[in-house]
Amino acid sequence: MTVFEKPKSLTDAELHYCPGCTHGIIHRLVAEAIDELGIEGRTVGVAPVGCAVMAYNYFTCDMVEAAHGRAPAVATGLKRSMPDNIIFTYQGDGDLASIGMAETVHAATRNENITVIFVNNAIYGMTGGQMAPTSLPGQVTQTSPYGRDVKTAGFPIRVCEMLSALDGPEYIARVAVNNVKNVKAAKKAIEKAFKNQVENKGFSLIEVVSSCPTNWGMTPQKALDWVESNMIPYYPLGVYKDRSAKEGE
Amino acid sequence: MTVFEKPKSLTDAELHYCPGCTHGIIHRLVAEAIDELGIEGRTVGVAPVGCAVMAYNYFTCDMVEAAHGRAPAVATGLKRSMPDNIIFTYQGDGDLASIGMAETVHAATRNENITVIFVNNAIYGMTGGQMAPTSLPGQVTQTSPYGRDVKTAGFPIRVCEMLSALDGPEYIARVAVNNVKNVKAAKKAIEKAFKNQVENKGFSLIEVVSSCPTNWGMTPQKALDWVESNMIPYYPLGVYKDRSAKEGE
Amino acid sequence: MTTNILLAGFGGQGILFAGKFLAYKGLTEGRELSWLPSYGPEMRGGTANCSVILSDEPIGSPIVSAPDVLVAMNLPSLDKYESTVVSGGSIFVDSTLIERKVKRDDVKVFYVPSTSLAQQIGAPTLANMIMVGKVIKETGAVSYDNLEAALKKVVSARHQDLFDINLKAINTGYEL
Amino acid sequence: MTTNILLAGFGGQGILFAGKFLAYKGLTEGRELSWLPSYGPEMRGGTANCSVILSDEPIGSPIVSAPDVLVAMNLPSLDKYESTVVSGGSIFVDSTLIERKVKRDDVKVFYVPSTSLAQQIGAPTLANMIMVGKVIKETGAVSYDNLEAALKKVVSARHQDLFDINLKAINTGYEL
Amino acid sequence: MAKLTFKTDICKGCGLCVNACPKHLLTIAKDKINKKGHSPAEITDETQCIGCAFCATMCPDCVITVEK
Amino acid sequence: MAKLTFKTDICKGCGLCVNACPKHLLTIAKDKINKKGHSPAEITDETQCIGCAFCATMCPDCVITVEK
Amino acid sequence: MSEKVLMKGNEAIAEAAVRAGCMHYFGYPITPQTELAAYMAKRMPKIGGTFLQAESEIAAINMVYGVSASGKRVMTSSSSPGVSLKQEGISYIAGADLPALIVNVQRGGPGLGGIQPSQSDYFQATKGGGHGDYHLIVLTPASVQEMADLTSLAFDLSDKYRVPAMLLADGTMGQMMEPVILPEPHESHIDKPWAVTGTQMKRRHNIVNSLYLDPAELEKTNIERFERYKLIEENEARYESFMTEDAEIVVVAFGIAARVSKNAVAAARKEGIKAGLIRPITVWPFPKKPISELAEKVKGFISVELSMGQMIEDIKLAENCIRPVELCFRAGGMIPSPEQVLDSIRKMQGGKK
Amino acid sequence: MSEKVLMKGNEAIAEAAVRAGCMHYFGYPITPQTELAAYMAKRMPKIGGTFLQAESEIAAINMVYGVSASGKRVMTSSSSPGVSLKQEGISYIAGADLPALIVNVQRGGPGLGGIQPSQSDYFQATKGGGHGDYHLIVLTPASVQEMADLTSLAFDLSDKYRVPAMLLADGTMGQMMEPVILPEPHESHIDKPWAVTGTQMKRRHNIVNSLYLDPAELEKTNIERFERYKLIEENEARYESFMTEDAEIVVVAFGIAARVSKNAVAAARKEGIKAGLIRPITVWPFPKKPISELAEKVKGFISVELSMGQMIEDIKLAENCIRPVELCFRAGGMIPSPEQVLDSIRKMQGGKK
Ligand SMILES: Cc1ncc(C[n+]2csc(CCOP(=O)(O)OP(=O)(O)O)c2C)c(N)n1
Ligand SMILES: Cc1ncc(C[n+]2csc(CCOP(=O)(O)OP(=O)(O)O)c2C)c(N)n1
Ligand code: SF4
Ligand code: SF4
Ligand code: SF4
Ligand code: SF4
Ligand code: SF4
Ligand code: SF4
Ligand SMILES: [Mg+2]
Ligand SMILES: [Mg+2]
Repeated sequence: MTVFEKPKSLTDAELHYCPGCTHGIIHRLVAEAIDELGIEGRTVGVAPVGCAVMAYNYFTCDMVEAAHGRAPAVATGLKRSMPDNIIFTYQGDGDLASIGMAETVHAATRNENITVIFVNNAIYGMTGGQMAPTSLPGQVTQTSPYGRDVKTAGFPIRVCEMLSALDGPEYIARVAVNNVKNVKAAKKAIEKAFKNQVENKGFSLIEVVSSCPTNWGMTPQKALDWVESNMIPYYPLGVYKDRSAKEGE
Repeated sequence: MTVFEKPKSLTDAELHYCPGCTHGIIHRLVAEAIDELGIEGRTVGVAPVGCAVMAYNYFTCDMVEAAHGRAPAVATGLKRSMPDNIIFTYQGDGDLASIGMAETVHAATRNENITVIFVNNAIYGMTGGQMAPTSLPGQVTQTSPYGRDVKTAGFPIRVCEMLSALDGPEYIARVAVNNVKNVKAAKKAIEKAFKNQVENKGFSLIEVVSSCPTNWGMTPQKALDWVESNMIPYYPLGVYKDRSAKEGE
Repeated sequence: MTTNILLAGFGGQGILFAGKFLAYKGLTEGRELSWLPSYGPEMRGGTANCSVILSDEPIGSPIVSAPDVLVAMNLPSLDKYESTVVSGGSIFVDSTLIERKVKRDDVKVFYVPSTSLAQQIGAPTLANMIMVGKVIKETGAVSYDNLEAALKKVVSARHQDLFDINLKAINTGYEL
Repeated sequence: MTTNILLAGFGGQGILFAGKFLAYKGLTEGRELSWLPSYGPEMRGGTANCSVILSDEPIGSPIVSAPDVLVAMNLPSLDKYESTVVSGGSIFVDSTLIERKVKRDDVKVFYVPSTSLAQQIGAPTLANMIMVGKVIKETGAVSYDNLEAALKKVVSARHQDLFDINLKAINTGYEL
Repeated sequence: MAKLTFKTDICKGCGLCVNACPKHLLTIAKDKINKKGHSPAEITDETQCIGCAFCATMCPDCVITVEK
Repeated sequence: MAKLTFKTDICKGCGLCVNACPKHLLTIAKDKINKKGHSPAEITDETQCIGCAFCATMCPDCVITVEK
Repeated sequence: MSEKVLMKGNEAIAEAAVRAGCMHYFGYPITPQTELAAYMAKRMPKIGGTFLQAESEIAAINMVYGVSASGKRVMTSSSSPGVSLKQEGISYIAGADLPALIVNVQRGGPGLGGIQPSQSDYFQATKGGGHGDYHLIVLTPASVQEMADLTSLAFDLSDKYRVPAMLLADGTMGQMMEPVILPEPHESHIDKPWAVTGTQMKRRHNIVNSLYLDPAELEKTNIERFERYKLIEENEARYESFMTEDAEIVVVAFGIAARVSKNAVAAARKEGIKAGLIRPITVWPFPKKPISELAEKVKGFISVELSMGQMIEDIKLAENCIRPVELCFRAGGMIPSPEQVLDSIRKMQGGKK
Repeated sequence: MSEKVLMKGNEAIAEAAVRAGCMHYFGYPITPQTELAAYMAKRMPKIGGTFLQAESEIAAINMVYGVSASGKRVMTSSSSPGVSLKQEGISYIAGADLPALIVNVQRGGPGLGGIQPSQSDYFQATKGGGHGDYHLIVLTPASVQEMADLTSLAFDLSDKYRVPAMLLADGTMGQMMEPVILPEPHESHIDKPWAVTGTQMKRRHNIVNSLYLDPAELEKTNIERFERYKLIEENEARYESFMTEDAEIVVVAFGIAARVSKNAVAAARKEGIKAGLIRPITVWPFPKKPISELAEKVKGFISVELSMGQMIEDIKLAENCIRPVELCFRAGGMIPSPEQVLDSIRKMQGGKK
């Protein structure tokens, strides 16, 4: 009996990510959710601009490549024109929380019936390691060479906390993929985020705290350890909003 | 003895606003704050695109007219190049919470040392009464002719609540100008928002719940009554964040 | 025949509406026509004006810069446009609101106390339509027949209750 | 004299750094020069290459499409660029990583087991600099004198501890 | 008794001052019209005015100056 | 005993599987190199494998298939 | 055939779009095109279509991108500053070979400028305001009837060539009312096998994309696209010719400028001056042929524009700089009068430059 | 004079900007110009200047607007898609008559395109990618030395004329290293009485604005601005001329295309073909004069571009369509080889078109 294999919703293309980059794990979790719900044939994914830009090559469902930060708007267009399809976006922290902040907040407040996978690796991976809106205070990056100084560069944005203050969104949760336990919890959350859409519940966003060994300048495992010791304390895991659950109470 | 007169920081230009438009009251409160703090000579204001676009004609301090939604970015530029000057923006709900959402959130998270006056009249005044991000559920506007349907047009954004979830900002409060008592409270809050900047405390935003008799299709007084009966219940007045006060506790 | 009409006054006086009525009247007569408003930011006050051209031939520019017919509903409008009227043209003046006389003597002038007339007939906001009635009578820009068809189109479905009073106002002007 | 050099290999092999050293060497010699990397998204892996031109005259295009000197640090690079080398030019092959031989016979070929040599001298990441040493020796593209001055500039201030080992690697190549 | 001065020219007749006056002393002069086409506010009985400036506080156009 | 299959060609030698294995059965084969230039992961003693798939769960590149 | 109705230009676009099967509208308010969105806000909910006031022009154009990727007809509208904000999105749509309609009811610029009619976004529309090599099919209506007709045409051409189309109107065209016969409802019959409608497990996944990390591949897509552009240039250039048969002086103008110029040409003829008018209906592709043909026989051309002079460059390129091309312009929201145009005609008639 | 140092083009811009007294930098990361921001991130904090990674290109350009309004030198940099996003902001800066430097290190487009060098934003830069009538002073460096020198010049010209300047480079220029002599530190000595520095209660308030609701006034500001543009066209067009004295075939190219073309011209000369090169250093104002003068005596021109052909239009307009202008191009991030250019030269030499 097969205990574990590559999900069907991933193509055979080799991932272009760096060794140990957690984008690969997150891709797999998304594909597993699609498989589990049996929605591959009606799913359309939206790739961001960021390291995951070529995600369109990796999912077997139809894919659209969006402009930097605009995936929620593109997804809105797709969903409004095909309400029976399942639309997800896959976005980095620069994409979703910096240039795309307005699109994110407004898709959330509209409770747009889409699923957003938000990969928070506290850095701009693709462009070579600049400061992200989620880079930690003191974090050294290409554009914060003396460490992020919150006085001039501002405080990191906790996206889940902020979006949960809106009336709109259905489901907001933060997970991590730095160890087996967290990966399993992440899988559940991602599945729920897709299931919500199938059930027409509205906007679900899963923030996945992840790593960028290359631009953090660490080995893959060290990077996961840093997720545990530095990222998760600043970005506590958990469900931040679950409207239906509340209503059900 | 003069009990009440026009503040010195207002020019003699006649306001172009509609009869009974509360923009006039709010202008006056800003000018009073500038007078009170004696900062006219070093203040630079940033006008939005919205009914208040010509605010640059009304304040005696130096003024800059910003692109729609970008006042916080313009103010950031001004403040960074002239840290000893006092920089304020004056923005409508469309300007600040729709097209300018990213600039607002990021100026807030940077705790940019500026003062933001946010006029929430639940409508796009200047362009003739379209739905604003703050238009109430069911509110009839030019672009929600059957009443704002939260299912398709989304939920109103409560800006103070949302921004308060960020670590960055110093002071976030909501006031109204629909009656004498509220105007007096608004005045205090606006003064504090400027004083914070003088004391280098950082980002202060005052949301002023106000009216648009013209596009709401009401007499000026009816509009103020509607503020009381419909707006304030949805947008509760109060201080949402006051970091220094907290630290002081 | 081509009639170039310019209607001008304060915002709120129903200038655009009056123009629209003339346009719809032209439409029901199967004529060529154009209607062009001045437009601005929504803030109240200021002036409003509107160009209406009615013609039996295709219309070139929809902008009336040399009107055959000027309807002036306030003083600034008369001041601004009096000189632009073609020689031999007509000027309709709301004599309730405009105290001065037209200075030119190469044009026909009609002084209509439309604002007080409107109050008299119980339709204080319809000075504009009284003017329209007078314009129809004096210029023949559109015909008097079958006003109802045009009025029905221009009074929006939700306000058909206003139909009769508008008709009354037009007739008041026409019968002056 | 103008020498057009193309260095090519995997990302991570220090291709750009090797090119930079040659460029700085040219700078300290007061020569005209250009250095142009291939660049891509930051994701690891894939190929990296870099054009270096050293000349006594102003340089036109900084792109080396017909190299006088090719340094090939992996097989895909040799496959891709072997045919572009000018007749009479030189090809330097990392013979640890590339098993095949150069097919052309109108070029000088130098097989340098630089990756194993690098491991032997305790500088596993400096196969690139061993190659540089060999290139200097065989082509005279830059002179051997005063290597230190150039090396100081290219090894960043924070890593001057790496100075000696780099020098050693170059010399290892030079002395082969 | 307080003294009220109206910049009648720039009054827009919005009536907010009228509603704000706790003594009901203000009214819109329907029979007057200023050069901008508005009927301006005026005080009916200045002797009763307590100088609270509520009217001025609510006036969007800084029409009213209050002296005591 | 479980059966592990490695798509060695696409392994990037990141070592995340190595760390994930509760039984410490995995290692990076430093002496091997795949066509992408990476030293791939391999299992040292398959008999000890409990088939928990922790290794596969942490593998970003879906290199490992686990059968029981 | 439907009866004549009286509509604002902005509304005529909206209704024509609906009749062309466009069930999805995204926009952000801006003068002088608000009536278009207002019309859609009323109409779309009644027919099960989408009207969505986006959070910004940028969001709107990217929503358009999304709908178009799904194979449906879709549009957005704005005015000058808002269209500037859409430039990245437009470039993406062009780069992904998606059809779409973008309406620009132009106002005076630069910057916030003013809200009066203008044609000063001509360069932006025709030369590519966004980055990279691409073109839009740019249609310039000169009547409310054309606001409707060219909207239909724009959807058809855009679908046919997989090239985004722009309706480049000015504030006057948007605000004026004229009688209009609305086009009959018609849908596209063009197959869109590339659309991302879900694989339904029946085909390999479709990808809508404009990224090509291999420059040779990117070059190939560019060259292929320019071959389509060439076809469009050959087949889709449209214009109206008015009294040009024997003309010695040819005015070239579009939109409201053409309306004004027609008056001027008629007036010139009355004075015995042989004037004529070429009115481009498409400004990309620019109607080069009639202009280059006329160049052989006329004295010169006059470019009448509501700008500081932009189309004049295309006229010169079209007529191969054989004859003088004079500029007759107003800017910043002003509109030339027929007299001003007539003066330019007289001047050219009088002095040989 | 400072010594020669080896720098990447992107870094040379940054250092030259600092030396020109630019203490404020705002940008958003994008390849292939990231080194510029990285350099500023290190440098600015040390000298008390501002380095701020803005939340987006739009925020960055509007921050630039703010600093410039205060009278200080300021810059931003980006690459093609990011520059498209800045178009509204650029139009505002132009409309408010503010000086500023915008750097575009171009990559292939349209859309996300690729990250390899390109010159396909030529139209956007020179004709106005934003709305309304306006121009930027557009400088096109062809060496790392010029990346530095033209940065200095850009600040000076921009202050002098109150017209925003753009440095239009391509990825190659940004990424390559060459020896460079950095300009000496120098500040602007131009008075900015219009700046909003606070009235200090000593003067009437200054207003920085681009809104003119009265179209006549807006027209006036446009016409006044175009008078300044005319001065710039007369005085600031710059170019390099290489072997054109006796040339029969003149290649026109800028940036990396000019470097490649120089090789080709030299090679052509070796074959006995009288080739020459005009290298525009400013593309707005375009160096019309040398081209129109050469047109009298040459056989033809060849426009060498990293695009599908954009500058070619300006060449035709400059030489009044007197001689044939052929296009020699690569697109999408590809770069023409000297051989390709030489082939074009040979072809023109051989066949009289
Ligand atoms: C408009 C625009 N601005 C900037 C870029 C350059 N860019 C590409 S990816 C990226 C950020 C990537 O960071 P993130 O979203 O966090 O994704 P990651 O690579 O970390 O997964 C940027 C700024 C672009 N392509 N387009
Ligand atoms: C980029 C851009 N988009 C749209 C507009 C049109 N516009 C002008 S004001 C405005 C909204 C005004 O609403 P708000 O900000 O709420 O201010 P208010 O008028 O209600 O005070 C809009 C959309 C513009 N000028 N620029
Ligand atoms: S750069 Fe970082 S985020 Fe991008 S693929 Fe590499 S490790 Fe992953
Ligand atoms: S439209 Fe509304 S917000 Fe604007 S001036 Fe009039 S009342 Fe005030
Ligand atoms: S000051 Fe007070 S009492 Fe006097 S009129 Fe005003 S509101 Fe009334
Ligand atoms: S509140 Fe002011 S503007 Fe309004 S009526 Fe009273 S005095 Fe006049
Ligand atoms: S399945 Fe479990 S026990 Fe077996 S190798 Fe993988 S992690 Fe180790
Ligand atoms: S986790 Fe996967 S890619 Fe990494 S070493 Fe193990 S098998 Fe290889
Ligand atoms: Mg990231
Ligand atoms: Mg508002």
